[in-house]
Amino acid sequence: MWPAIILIVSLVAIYIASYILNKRTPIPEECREALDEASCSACSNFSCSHKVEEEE
Amino acid sequence: MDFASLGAAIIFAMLINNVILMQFLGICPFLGVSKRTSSAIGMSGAVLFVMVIASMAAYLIYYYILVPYNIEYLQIIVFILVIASLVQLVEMVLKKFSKPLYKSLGIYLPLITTNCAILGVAQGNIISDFPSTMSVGAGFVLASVTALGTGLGFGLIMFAFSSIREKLESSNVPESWKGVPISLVVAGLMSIAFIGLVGIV
Amino acid sequence: MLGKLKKAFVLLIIGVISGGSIYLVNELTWELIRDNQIKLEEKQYSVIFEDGVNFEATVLEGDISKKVEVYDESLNLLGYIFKGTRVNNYGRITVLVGINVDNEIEQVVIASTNNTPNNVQIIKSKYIMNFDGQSVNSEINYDAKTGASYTYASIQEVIEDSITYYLNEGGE
Amino acid sequence: MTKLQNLTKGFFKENPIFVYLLGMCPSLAVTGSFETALGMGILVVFVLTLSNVAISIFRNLIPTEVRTPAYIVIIATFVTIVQMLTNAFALDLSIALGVFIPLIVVNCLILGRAEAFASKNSIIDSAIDGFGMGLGFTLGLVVIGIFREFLATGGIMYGIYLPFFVDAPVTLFSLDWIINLFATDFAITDYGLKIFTSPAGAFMSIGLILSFINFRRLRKERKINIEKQKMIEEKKRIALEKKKAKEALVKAGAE
Repeated sequence: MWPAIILIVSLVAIYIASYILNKRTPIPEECREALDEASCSACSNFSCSHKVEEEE
Repeated sequence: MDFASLGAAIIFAMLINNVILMQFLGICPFLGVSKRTSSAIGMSGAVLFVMVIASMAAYLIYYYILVPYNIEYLQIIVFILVIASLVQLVEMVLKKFSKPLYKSLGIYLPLITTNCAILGVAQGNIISDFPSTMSVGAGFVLASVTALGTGLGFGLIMFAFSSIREKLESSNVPESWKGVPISLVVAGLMSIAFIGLVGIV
Repeated sequence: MLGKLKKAFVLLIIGVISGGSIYLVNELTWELIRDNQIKLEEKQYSVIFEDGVNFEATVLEGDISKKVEVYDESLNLLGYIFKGTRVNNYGRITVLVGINVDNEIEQVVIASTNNTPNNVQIIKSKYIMNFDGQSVNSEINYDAKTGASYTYASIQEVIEDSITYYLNEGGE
Repeated sequence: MTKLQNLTKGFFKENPIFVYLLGMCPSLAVTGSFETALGMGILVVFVLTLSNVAISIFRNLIPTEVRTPAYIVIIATFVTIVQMLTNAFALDLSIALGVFIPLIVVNCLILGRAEAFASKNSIIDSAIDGFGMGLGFTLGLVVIGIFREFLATGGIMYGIYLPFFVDAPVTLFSLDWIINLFATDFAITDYGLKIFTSPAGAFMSIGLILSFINFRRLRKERKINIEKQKMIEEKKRIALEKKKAKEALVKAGAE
């Protein structure tokens, strides 16, 4: 039981750490226009970090 | 694993067992990001990159962590977490160190955590009846080569499909077929064409 | 700081709950899953030997991964089934070869594969039954009878391995 | 929105497959027969309801900035559990669906409902929403599955992959008996359009169904437009008549 829980907890920690680090890294100024091209449409809508950034 | 059989594996994964037209993986970007050729190419570049890295990582984690501890049943949750964190890390690195690369590929990265092609290929490389005659190292090479071929196949179809779709925009399609329905029929015709490639390797 | 600790604690709890619940469900179901898989394999064995009821499987090392002795209801030996897996350019393929006590190939069955479904379908419907009834004592002429150019080399390899194993060890 | 509306909105008005085009990968891949489509739909109903409930329970505890990772962990847990249960109780279905059971994790419908509904609503409402949306998804899959299986074999079978309620596979519906009124020894399966079992047929049948839905929608819109046009013209005519009458009255008054 313990290997399972330790593995999942550590992977979740890695994921969340990388998620937060990625969010704190600002998008380069000159790339902002290009973001519109990759519009968060259809299915990808929900995990799209561009959209989240616009919301907050 | 000799060079010829690796080449055959790439061609097989790319053309014959094509990820979109034969395995139905990655349909969302196929329909969603294929309106312009430029964005289709950017998307397929991002998918290819992440697919190869994610397949390698998933394979290594499976055979060096999950199998020794007898916790193979965790593979779904482990794979999705590995893929999701890889996507975040790659995006962060591109943002920080390579602006041109971020501009062309990076902007599509957030869209591909939920791309089933990547998880599908990582899962497909691990199946239960792994032959005892094949070493883990050779399996690793085969897995990464398969991922490379699959990514190339994805790019090929995305490019062809987006080119056709650009032409479709200006053609006279009945009102009720406009948009997705006619695109799906085009995809069906492409799929028929690809059935003809069975048996070339 | 306290807020951050609280968030970390919540995420830790979620991780622990998910790991623990997956572990528990696995504990509850793994025996059922194993039984199911054995049943599924026995179903394939009884496709090869229609009268086969009792199966005694032995796990082997090497090219042939499993040997199964097949008995009918009154415990008469009907024959042997050999299982082998190959990796080819198309993926992986697992083949079952049945050899009966009259030294003939009873039947060849594709147990599982991730090869192109269309290819496998063609082989299943047209070519694989050509192996049936061939004697294993003499050399098998694959090209003339079995349309070797249509069958995978992998299937032939497994059949050859099975025959070699059968002739050397006599199935024992 | 009442609870009933919440339950039924996924069937037609907000159908995940036909209206939002969510979860296209499974709706192309597992709809080769009615039964696999139904099985996949049932699994999605399970995962969606359970994950919606779990996320709704945790909704005030999960920090907003890391909600996507938390949702993914929760959904993946339920998918793993559902896969184990399928392996244990319906192995044939599990083999038929193959890699598409693990791929429920990345089905955008589930993450989408978690983010759009379960993270903001109470437990009971989220459960109803998950169940209703799952049923809508199942309905879409089953429609495509019946369409494809009927065109490919001329009938609908049940009992091959889902070993519940029947001992042996049964034909639910077949064209055989109609044709056998006129001819003997006729098997419709020999004349099926085999292309509809293949990938090409999958794309085309969804294209056909979507275009049919579009056609219905457009015709309805056109009808409404014509009605509106008529109403506007009617109003204009009445207004004009009134104006004329008024003018006539004014004229008469002046004289």
